[in-house]
Amino acid sequence: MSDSAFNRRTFVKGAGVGAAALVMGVPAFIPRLGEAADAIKIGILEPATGTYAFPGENETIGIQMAVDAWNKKGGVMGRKIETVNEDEQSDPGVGVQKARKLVNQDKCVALIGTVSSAVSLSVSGAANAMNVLFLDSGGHTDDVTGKDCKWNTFRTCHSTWMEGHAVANTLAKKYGKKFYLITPDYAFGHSLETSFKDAIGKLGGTIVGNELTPLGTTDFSSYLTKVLPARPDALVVLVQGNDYVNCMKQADQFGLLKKVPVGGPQAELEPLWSLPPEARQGYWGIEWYYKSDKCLGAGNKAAHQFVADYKAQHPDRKPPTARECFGYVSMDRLLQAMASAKSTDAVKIAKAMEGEKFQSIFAGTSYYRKEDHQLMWPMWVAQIRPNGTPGDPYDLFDVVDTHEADAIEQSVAEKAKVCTMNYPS
Amino acid sequence: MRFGPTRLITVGVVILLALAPFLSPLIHVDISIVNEVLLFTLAAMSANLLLGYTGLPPFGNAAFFGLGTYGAGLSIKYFHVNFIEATLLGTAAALLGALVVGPFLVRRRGIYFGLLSIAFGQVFYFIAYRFTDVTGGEDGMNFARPYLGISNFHVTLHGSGFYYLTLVVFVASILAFKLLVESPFGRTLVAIRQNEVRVRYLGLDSNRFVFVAILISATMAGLGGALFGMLNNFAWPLLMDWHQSGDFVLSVILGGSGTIWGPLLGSAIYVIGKDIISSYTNLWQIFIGALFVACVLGFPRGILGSILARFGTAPLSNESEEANWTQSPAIAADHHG
Amino acid sequence: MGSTLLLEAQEVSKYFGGVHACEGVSLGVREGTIHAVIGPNGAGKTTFFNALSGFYYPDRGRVFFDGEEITRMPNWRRIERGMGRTFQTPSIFPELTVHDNVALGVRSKAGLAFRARPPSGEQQAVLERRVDELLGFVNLVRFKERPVAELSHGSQRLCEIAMSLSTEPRLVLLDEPMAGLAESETERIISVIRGLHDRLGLTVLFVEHNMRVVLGLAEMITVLDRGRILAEGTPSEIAANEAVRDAYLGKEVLERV
Amino acid sequence: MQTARPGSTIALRLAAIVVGLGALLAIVFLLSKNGQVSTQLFNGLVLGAFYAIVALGLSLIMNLTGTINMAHGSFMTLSGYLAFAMVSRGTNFWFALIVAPLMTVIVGVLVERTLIRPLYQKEPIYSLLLTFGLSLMAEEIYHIIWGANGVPFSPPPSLAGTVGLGFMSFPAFRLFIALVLLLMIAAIALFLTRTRFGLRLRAAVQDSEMIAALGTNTQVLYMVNFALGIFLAGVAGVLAAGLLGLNPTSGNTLLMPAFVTVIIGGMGSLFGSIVGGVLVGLATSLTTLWIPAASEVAMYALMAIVLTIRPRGLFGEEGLFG
Repeated sequence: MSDSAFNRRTFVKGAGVGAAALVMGVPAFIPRLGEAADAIKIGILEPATGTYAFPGENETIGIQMAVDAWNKKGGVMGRKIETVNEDEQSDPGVGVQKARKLVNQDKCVALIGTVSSAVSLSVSGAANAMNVLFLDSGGHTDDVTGKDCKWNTFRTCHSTWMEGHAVANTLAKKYGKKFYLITPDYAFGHSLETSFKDAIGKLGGTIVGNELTPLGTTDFSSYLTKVLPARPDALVVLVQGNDYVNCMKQADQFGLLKKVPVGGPQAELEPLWSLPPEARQGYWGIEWYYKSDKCLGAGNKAAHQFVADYKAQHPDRKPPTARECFGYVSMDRLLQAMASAKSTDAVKIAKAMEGEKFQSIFAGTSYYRKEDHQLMWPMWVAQIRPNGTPGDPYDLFDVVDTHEADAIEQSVAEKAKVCTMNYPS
Repeated sequence: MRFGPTRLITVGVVILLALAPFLSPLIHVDISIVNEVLLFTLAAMSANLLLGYTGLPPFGNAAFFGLGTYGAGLSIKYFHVNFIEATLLGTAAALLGALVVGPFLVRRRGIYFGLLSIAFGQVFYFIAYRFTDVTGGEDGMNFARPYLGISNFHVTLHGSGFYYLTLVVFVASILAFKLLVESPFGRTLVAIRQNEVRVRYLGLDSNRFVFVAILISATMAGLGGALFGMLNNFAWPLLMDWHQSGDFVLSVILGGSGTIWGPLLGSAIYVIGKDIISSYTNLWQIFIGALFVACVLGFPRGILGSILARFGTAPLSNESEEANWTQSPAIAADHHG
Repeated sequence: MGSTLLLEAQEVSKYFGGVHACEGVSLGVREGTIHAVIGPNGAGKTTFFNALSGFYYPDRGRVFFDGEEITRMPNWRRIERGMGRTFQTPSIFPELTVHDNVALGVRSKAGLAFRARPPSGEQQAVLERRVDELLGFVNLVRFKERPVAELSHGSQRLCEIAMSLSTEPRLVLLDEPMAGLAESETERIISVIRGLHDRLGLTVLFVEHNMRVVLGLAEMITVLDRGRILAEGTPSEIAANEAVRDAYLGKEVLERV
Repeated sequence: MQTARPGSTIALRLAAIVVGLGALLAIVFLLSKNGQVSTQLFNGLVLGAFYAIVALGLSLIMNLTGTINMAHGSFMTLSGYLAFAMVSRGTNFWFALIVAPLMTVIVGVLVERTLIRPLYQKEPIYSLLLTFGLSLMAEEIYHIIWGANGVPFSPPPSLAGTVGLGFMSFPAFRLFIALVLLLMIAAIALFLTRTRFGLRLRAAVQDSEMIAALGTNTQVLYMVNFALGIFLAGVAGVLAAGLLGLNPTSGNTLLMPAFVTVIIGGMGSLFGSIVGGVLVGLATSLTTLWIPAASEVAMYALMAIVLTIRPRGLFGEEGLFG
């Protein structure tokens, strides 16, 4: 019944005993899987424990599917691709340590992964210091492709700026002009808030209230009771993960969802699935969806094939989420760039990735922008179907809008003010 | 000068540490992890001074460690100081923090000391977490590794270079620690751990000793933290969380509290063990949890403590009387009637 | 016998919740005397003692030492002023050797305990001589290097007395020094207490409920009962006091004296 | 010194709670013109009752055996998951509300007998580290069994929606929680004051040497006491799962506030846990209303203030941990 009977480290079976022996201080060299001399190694840094373990698992699966696909085609430059997994534990410090280990000890030529923005930033810095390529698959904060941008870091998932701007339009159109915000009180939340305020301001809307809630808030009642008296046209929820679950659940229990429409810049399937149906409501920005041609592209064989393959390979798991897409796209593009550069040199791969137009498992053509290394791809807005569709209880999104990247991300000129790429000479 | 087994072990350990950059790849461990062990040990030793010698459970030492990291990081980021200056400023930040919270902690004993130290630690955590504009908040803060800064010696150390620098600081700290706990002051701390009421009835203001012990402990933790910051070129709030303090305390108990080398042994097992296990299985948390359980049930005096006890040179046992877990009215008497 | 009061308690009271452990007790200890406080269990002797020695502060009343008010003076400072005390269960450092137990007090008196620098050779020699002197006084030299925890109860008590002497007090407070001791050990303690007075010229205040010991040792006796003073006087006056007989003393005890 | 306590102390304190809560409710009604403040006070009380019940369990275990149970949150989570497993297999919520905590108690007693018991004679730091280790293991085990993602667990339809209280409307489930928690607090108080076993327990908490004198089997006393503490955690765990969410780490988020509650109330005082819980709950919810940025620090600040004024907490008793 469980998602996590799945163990990423399939090669470890039985190694637990060895690890136990190691802990007792027995010096031993336990070779990692394969160790084929000419394989290209890539380090995966995802959270396998703690709050972000589920998105972490999902991104890992996406990454692995891309690797499998390339290996099936014969690898890159005739060399097999091998991955080494490390649990970054959603801890920026651990992220740095593991990054160093993957590069120095495991000789990985590139790093990929992360969910928490804090870890994305720390790994981005560590990879930069080691002159190694890093693909941020799932950390959204603007800074990764903004003021902390690095020549070696590319980001696949959308920036908070894109998220905030994508949904604003739909919310203004559907609900009105006055919004009440529930914002997670840390860097990610603040940048999402800034973006949403900017977008809604341009549309002539106003923010009638903004609650800054600490990360890990369990009781949202104090914030929620302040919403109704402010008479907003809609409640905009920016919190994520477990906080999102708590917030929506309690908004429902307070009867708020019956009185005020709700929505927000980012809703992920992972937390939605752990909500009871009555708490699933509203219009939300989404980053990818497994069941919509608007997202996948009507005639896009690759995307439909990806979904089908996923179901075939992981029959016990829930359907793929945006996290699988991030992982897949990141790894697929990295390997493609390696193949076109015909090299594992970080600078050459980076140059090959910059601005290269491609089609992948989502609709349309996109590219990693040269100026900030942000993947320029659309975002969508979906209305939630609380109970899914007949035969598929996981099918929660009814995709209603598409927002092209250029319309929702800051312009190159804007980005140039905060981000300069300094390639090693 | 006798060349007894203790001295032999000391020399052996130092040689082993000096060879670590060549040995650690053999067990698939990056030298930066060994480097981390040394800095983690400084924090564990600072916890040991309070736990093993003075008898106070320090669950807030991560805050001092983190103050060291942020102190160094912020001064590098905003004032572009060199390596030595950053180290000193980081250490000073921790000392300053201890000067602020010390007066509140100094009258507490036992569980109340532990819980109050958690509370004050969390306050520092939240400060780092909240001042997003300055500290980067939850996202943490990147900063560059500064020049070493000895006159015109403009070198930035990396890898083994940085490791050997840390090793020098570490060996110096261990020596200083040994001198401290064997000094009259250190012996008085041990006496406080065993029977504080008697210490007071020998005419000594035990709170004064405890206060100074807290300051020294914070300074050591801060030194470790400052170097740790420059090792990772990164500072983040989780460093100051009380779980981190718990890791320090575990390392002390695992190795052997009230011993000089126990914290190093405990930290090495904890940090390297966690690094290795978490590379091999996602279930590493079960192993670490089991390590806690096994340590408590199997080695209550710590690994080193058990070994020493076997050879007759018993370290300070952890099973002292309730003395310091209960707060005798005699201790708080000069402040509360 | 000196006539000045070295220690004086005025109307000292101490309450625990609703319990009046000690109520309006006054007492004066003349310099150079051996003074005893007696009373049945629960009479408030130890509470009174704790209030005198600053273990806690009295809720009411005042305490003077050598003319100076010390009612709310921290206990460690009273030691600096010249008090020393022992406890019912010997208060020692069980894991340290007899030598180290006593040495700590000697270092404290010499102002060396707070230092991070080890004492100089000369200082160390002085310290060692003083430790030997104190251990000699209580006759524990042969146990010098043994952890105190390994000693018999009586020897632990002697060690504690040596510790309380290490700070060179003028007044020694002994809380039930004979409690839990065998007959032979009691004799040792008695002779040491006599020595405190006769050889060292110290003032001694002690709590005891072994009447035979008290009557034989003390020059002045205060009897407490239910937290109040019942009687005060010389041993013969106390032995003759009807109220004391009724409240506390077993007849045979008195007859044996 | 015998500090005899009147037998009616607990009853008096209970009366004090009732009066105190009554006074608070009166304030709520007085302020009812401002619907926000009154709702907030009510929220604070419900939250406080939560902290109180968790703290009560922690406190029982801590008082008698000196065990600082860092795995308390894990037991809450376990109970929540067990209830979830039952409800998702069609069992009725009410049945699960009783049975899941009882099943958790069985696990708890096994842990107590095998792992914690050897540590009773040692310093509390050992049991603290041991239970901390257990909580790490538990988190990973829940992850393996129930997945890393939270599971949807909602109260039964009969408790969904809001109830109009005249001056405000309040979620029915929260009212239900308040009711259950009040009942449990009352039941515990009765158990401790009216049953032979409860009296012994209290006597033992005050003076561990008295147990022997009472001729009670210490080990049985410890075990039942632990079981009681875990049962409280179990019920709180099921309710929390319905109110908040249920994932491998969810119980641990309530642990720190519960510890702070125990400290504020004073270790050794069950009454203190209840008052402490209400204070922490109110402090948290009122600061979120007025100074949201300080909401996380509020309870720590409260704790620092209380400890500065009263080093043993509000109702702390001497002799137990100081």
